[in-house]
Amino acid sequence: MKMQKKKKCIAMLLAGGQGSRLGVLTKNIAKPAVPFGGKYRIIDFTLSNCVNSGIDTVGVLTQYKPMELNEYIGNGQPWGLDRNSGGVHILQPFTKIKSKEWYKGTANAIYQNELFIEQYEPTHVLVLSGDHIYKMDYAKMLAEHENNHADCTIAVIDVPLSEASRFGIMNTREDGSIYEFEEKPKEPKSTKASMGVYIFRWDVMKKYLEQDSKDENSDNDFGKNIIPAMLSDGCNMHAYAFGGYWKDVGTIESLWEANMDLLSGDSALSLEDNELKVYARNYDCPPTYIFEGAKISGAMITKGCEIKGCVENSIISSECIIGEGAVIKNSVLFPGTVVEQNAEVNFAILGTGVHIGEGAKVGETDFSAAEKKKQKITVLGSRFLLEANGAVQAGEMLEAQS
Amino acid sequence: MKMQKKKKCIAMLLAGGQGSRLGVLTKNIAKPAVPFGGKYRIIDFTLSNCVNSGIDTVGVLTQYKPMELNEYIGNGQPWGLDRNSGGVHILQPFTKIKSKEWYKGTANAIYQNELFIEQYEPTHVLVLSGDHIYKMDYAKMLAEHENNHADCTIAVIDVPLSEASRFGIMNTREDGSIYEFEEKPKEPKSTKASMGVYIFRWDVMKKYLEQDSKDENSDNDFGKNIIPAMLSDGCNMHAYAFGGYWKDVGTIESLWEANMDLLSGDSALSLEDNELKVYARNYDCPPTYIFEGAKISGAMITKGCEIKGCVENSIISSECIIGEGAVIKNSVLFPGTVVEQNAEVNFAILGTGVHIGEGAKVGETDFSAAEKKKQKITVLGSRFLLEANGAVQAGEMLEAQS
Amino acid sequence: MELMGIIFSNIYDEHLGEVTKQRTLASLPFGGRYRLIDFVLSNMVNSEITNVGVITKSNYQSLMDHLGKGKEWDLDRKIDGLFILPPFGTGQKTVYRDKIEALWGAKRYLERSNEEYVLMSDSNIICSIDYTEVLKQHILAKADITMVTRKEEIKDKSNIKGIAVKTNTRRRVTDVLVNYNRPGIEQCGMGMYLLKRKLLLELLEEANSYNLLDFDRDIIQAKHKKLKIMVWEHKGTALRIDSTQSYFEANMALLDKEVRDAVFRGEGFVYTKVRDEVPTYYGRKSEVENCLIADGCRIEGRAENCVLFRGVTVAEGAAVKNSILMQDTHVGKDVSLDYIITDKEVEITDGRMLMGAPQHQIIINKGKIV
Amino acid sequence: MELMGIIFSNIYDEHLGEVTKQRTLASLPFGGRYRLIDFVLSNMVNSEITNVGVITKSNYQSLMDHLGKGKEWDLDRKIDGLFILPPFGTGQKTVYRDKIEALWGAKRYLERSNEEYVLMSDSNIICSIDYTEVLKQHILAKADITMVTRKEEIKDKSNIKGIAVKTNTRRRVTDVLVNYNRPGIEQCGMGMYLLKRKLLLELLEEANSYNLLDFDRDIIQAKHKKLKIMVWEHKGTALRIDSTQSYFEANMALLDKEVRDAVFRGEGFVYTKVRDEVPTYYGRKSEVENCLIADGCRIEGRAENCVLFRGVTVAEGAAVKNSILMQDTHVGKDVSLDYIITDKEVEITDGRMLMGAPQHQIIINKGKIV
Repeated sequence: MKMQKKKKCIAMLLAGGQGSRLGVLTKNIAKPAVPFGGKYRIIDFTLSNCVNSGIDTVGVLTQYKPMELNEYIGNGQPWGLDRNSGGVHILQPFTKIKSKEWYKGTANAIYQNELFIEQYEPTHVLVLSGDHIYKMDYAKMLAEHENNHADCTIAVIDVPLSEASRFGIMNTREDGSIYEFEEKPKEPKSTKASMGVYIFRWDVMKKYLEQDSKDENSDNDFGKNIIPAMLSDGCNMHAYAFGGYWKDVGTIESLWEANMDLLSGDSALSLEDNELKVYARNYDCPPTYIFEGAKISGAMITKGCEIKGCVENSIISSECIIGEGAVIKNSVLFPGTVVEQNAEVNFAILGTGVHIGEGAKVGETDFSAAEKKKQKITVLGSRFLLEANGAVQAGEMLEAQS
Repeated sequence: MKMQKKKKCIAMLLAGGQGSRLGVLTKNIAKPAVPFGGKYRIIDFTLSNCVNSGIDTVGVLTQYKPMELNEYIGNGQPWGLDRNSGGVHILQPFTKIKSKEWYKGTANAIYQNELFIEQYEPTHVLVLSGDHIYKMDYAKMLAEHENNHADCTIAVIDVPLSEASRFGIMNTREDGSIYEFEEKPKEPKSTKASMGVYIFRWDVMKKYLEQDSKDENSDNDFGKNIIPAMLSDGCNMHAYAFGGYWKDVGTIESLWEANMDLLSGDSALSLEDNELKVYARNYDCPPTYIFEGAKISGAMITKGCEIKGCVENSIISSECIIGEGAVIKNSVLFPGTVVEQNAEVNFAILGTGVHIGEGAKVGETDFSAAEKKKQKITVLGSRFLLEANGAVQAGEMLEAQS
Repeated sequence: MELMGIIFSNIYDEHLGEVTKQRTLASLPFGGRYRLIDFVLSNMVNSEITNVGVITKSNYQSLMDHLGKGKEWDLDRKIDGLFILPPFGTGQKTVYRDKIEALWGAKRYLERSNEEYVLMSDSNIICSIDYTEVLKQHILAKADITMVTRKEEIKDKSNIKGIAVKTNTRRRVTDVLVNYNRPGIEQCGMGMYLLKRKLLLELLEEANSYNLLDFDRDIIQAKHKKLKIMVWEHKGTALRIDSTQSYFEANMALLDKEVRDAVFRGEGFVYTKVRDEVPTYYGRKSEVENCLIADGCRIEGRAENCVLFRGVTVAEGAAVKNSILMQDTHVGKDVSLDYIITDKEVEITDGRMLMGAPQHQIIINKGKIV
Repeated sequence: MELMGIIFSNIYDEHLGEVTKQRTLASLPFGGRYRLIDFVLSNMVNSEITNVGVITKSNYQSLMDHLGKGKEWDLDRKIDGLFILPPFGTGQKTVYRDKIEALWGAKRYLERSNEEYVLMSDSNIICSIDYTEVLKQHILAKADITMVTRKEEIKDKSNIKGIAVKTNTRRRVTDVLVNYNRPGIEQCGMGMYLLKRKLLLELLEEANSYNLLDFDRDIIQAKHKKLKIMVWEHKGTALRIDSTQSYFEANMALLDKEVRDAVFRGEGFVYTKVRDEVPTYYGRKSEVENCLIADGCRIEGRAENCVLFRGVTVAEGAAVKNSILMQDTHVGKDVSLDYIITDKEVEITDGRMLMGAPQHQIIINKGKIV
């Protein structure tokens, strides 16, 4: 009664983070479900990477506000992951025989789902985070992992030496094998930062997960416990150098920047590139209509919008309405946002369904002054209502009254 | 950004019971996932009823050993429930803002998933149990519910007066409206037993769930709390009389009986009837092969089996192997069971992957003696290995060594 | 489960000329991201119809590509779903000539279906209709056939085989005019009929034995006294596409908010094939006004009064006016276009200037480089 | 993602007579619950091929019904999946005559696919093959074309257009014999070819410009010196169906456990359309020996040396021997059958006696009441 086919490599996507640094944006939804780039959610990038790399079995580990994420992922059809054998599965904690356990660290989350993994008898397990924006062909990494006969391969990206102390740094030998891992070192010895993308041989991983689960002092975390344990045991661990665009969007600043990166003519994250296409759940709405008198410049606007005002250097998600005389600059609008006429928005992220009343002002709207220095990002949580002629100061973060 | 279409009626299936009365059979799987009738699982009947009644949105509430049940339900494709809008969804407990709550009573399980229900804006909610065997067109019940403008309609079945005190009994007026509900009454006033099938108007149900959630003394149970509260408030509640086959398979005895009912020439539960077809997940295996010398009489055998021995008045699930000279009588074999040559099995339920060695005996195998009186059912848990010439006494329940 | 759908994908192809040379009318691109069939198919899905047969005749590869496995319409179902019915269905040796023969080819499919009623529709009318309402009236009126109609102004140049009806005050059809051409406002048929599946099969059986072909003439007109044929009048917006001119005008009509709202925000979503396009990018120097713009475009130049389909690019210095640019049209630098319809994958090279007229748009065929 | 599949559904139809009159060879029922195409399609799916085109010619309604949306083969995919390729694909006006023309009609599909290699196969051979192994050898040997072969005994009565090859010790084809008929054991082609998609397109382009039709003769034979054509020998069981007699024998071969294990328990599951049948019921008086029995049957009588498809009933007192009863055949009381093949939905009325012979089975056509 075997239900599943054997798979060479399956992916386990850690989507459980509370994402508290994104503040009001993750008040009701898990971080991976946060909108990005006009028509995507953050998790679309990782899921699409899997599909584009030929990985058709993905376990999504989640326990924090999974409702909208679950709904968004649904049966996996948007990513072609609605498979009879394999496909995408949401893995929430469940009742064991005696204990009722929530996920502890990242390693524990995977360990609790050992049975899920076992049924596919995978040779390798790819461990991913659900909060990074990047396009990557994991198949190439897997090929290198296999060529090296590695127990574990960790994807790394070159960061400026000045920033290296913010990351987990891999110190490697000439052949790419890792001899040391330092979490946020004060004096980094290399600039190879871990991207949070790991490929493990499943038999090896399983052994370390079991061992780790018995250690009561462990945080049950890959970075803090599993990787160091494997290194100290002399496992064959390699770094895989990734050269493309990669961004952790765990903070408001970085989320805003990653959105703006899409507008810089030659973003390293080429969405249009069909080689590694990014899939997203599709919502059925008509094309966008641009009224007479509208002014749009350097903007990305997706479908279902109606634009009468001025949009500059901004990302507009689906079904937004921008009234006559309204001005949106340097901002990111999540789906269903309405900006009434003559309202002004600058350096802001407006959550899903935010409504900005007529003539209201969000952020530094003395536009000429704002151009001169980098502005703080203003954030309004989903369904926030700003009354007509109201104002929100630059850098504020407000949530809707419930 | 509405993701879902509005639905007139959605179903919430309570699949969470620990099913401890089924003993070793539910050691590793939830009760609704227990095999039945050769190629089904218990839950197939309820899921198929939904589909056959035009209900395409089903939430399955589960927390106890959901792994195999989750895998079995998968994307809902076997029941045609792999829908873009609606479909089947497994609903496990999740982390709320501050508390981490497991489901308490049946009402609490539904209450915790209020948001899931709300997104479909249903007029009615059908509440079902996952451990009953019956074929029913809920559309007829819904039509009556609507005609009566009822707040709640409860399906009832006529039971012999002598047995009525084992059930929840509905006392009704002539027009079918309920004036009293008695849980297992000592002196039953009617023979209308609740089948655990309820249709509620969602707005009314919601009100009572919210109210109930605030009552700390409540068991948060439909039968114990919600129904009595509604009755005492004078809600419009009706009984819907169901005339077909219905069986609660919560005990070993009743599970065995329900299986045997399939073999009685004119079972009220006509599986072959295409009107209300029962769907099940399909496992790809070849047709069954019957060897020369095999003797089969009054048996149901599904695909993938190889039969050399004798099978009488029994249900054989897929991929079972019955060796030469082996005798199976009055028994139910779950999938993948092997009975080696000359072994004998009588009045037994053999779990998934059980292996009975050569010449071994399970249950009362003095067949002529066994015919005379009703036998106790012998049960072997999944993957139980009985060595050659071993014996298991009638009525024993054993589990595999792990 | 009461109502099933039948869609004719090829009727009227010949009236559309170049744009239906390599595709069925049903798969003609429309409104920036749709094909004509999306509207009737979405109406059916939104009316809880889950069993739809699409009758094809020729050139249906593009239609099959568009419909795929029916996923976007939630019709990739285990039970029922979407069925493409190829020609030569029921033992036919030649392709059908008219609607009755087309339905005859789908006889086996009709017989095997379980629904009590059938809603048949052409695919050349853009509107939003809730067929459950039509069914309700049909049952209430105890009608044999209910036809969906709309008060329309008939122009004398109308080149389509139309059907117009007169009714009594209770909406029963009392007279039927086929190929009606006299100018004026009439209750015109919208090519949508609702009737019992069994009745349809009986009518087909009878028509077949007399070798009759034309559903409107040989059934609706010939039998309107014997059968109780009722009218369900659609009072909302509807765009009928029966010529290149009306195709152009229907697209342009979408630039009007009222029409858009009537068509797109009606009884439910309009579903179409998902292309997974990126959002449209508007360059620093772009100037866009009064345009309907799909995802996946890249606009660096000027666009005015246009419908731009998915994946269109307009380079710097280009000016596109009063035009319809289908999927993946590339407009080069300093190009000037006015009253142009480009089919899919057309490339207009740098500096070209093409001008049609309000009553005579220039059509550039699929894949051409101009 | 390296390998795509092409299946020919209609090749050799004419050799099977009555049973392929209303269906393609690919949709011929086989082995109790399968259609012939299930075997090659499952081999492809089990070899991680996720993009399969099925080339059709005529009578393909039953094939479309069987394949549906491809769900059972996990090929109802958003990206790639199963594609039914109707005739008249690439601007053709007539249906194709032979394999090269058939492939020419699928040219657009081949061009749009992304896989580097194509595995083409007929659908008339039952076997279990892992095509990734064929691909591995193909790449290792730097072959232009790899053909799957098997040592077979050629009988002089063989009525199929076969292909046999001679190879050198390194398995390179050195001679090609088309329509080979001389008795003896030869390395025979199994109608499966693996080559680069781009090479296939080039070969088609060339063959088309010379108006060549026959893949075996005009490409494999004609070019075996110029191209490096390698052989991948399948050493396991294979059942070739090229006549009514071989169809009967192949079904009967499944009564042998070794053959069953080779065919069904090979590289992976054999997938087929799910019918949601109930388990088979064996009555109190049933006697069944040496039979392969699908789900959904109801057996009250006697069956010996038979293959019974889904939904077959055998009434009390009936005795069925050495027969193949396809789906939903009903055998009445006291009927006696020997060496009979019934097509789908046949009814044998009470008391009938029908007898064929080992070398001449009687075929009862679909839906007949005898």
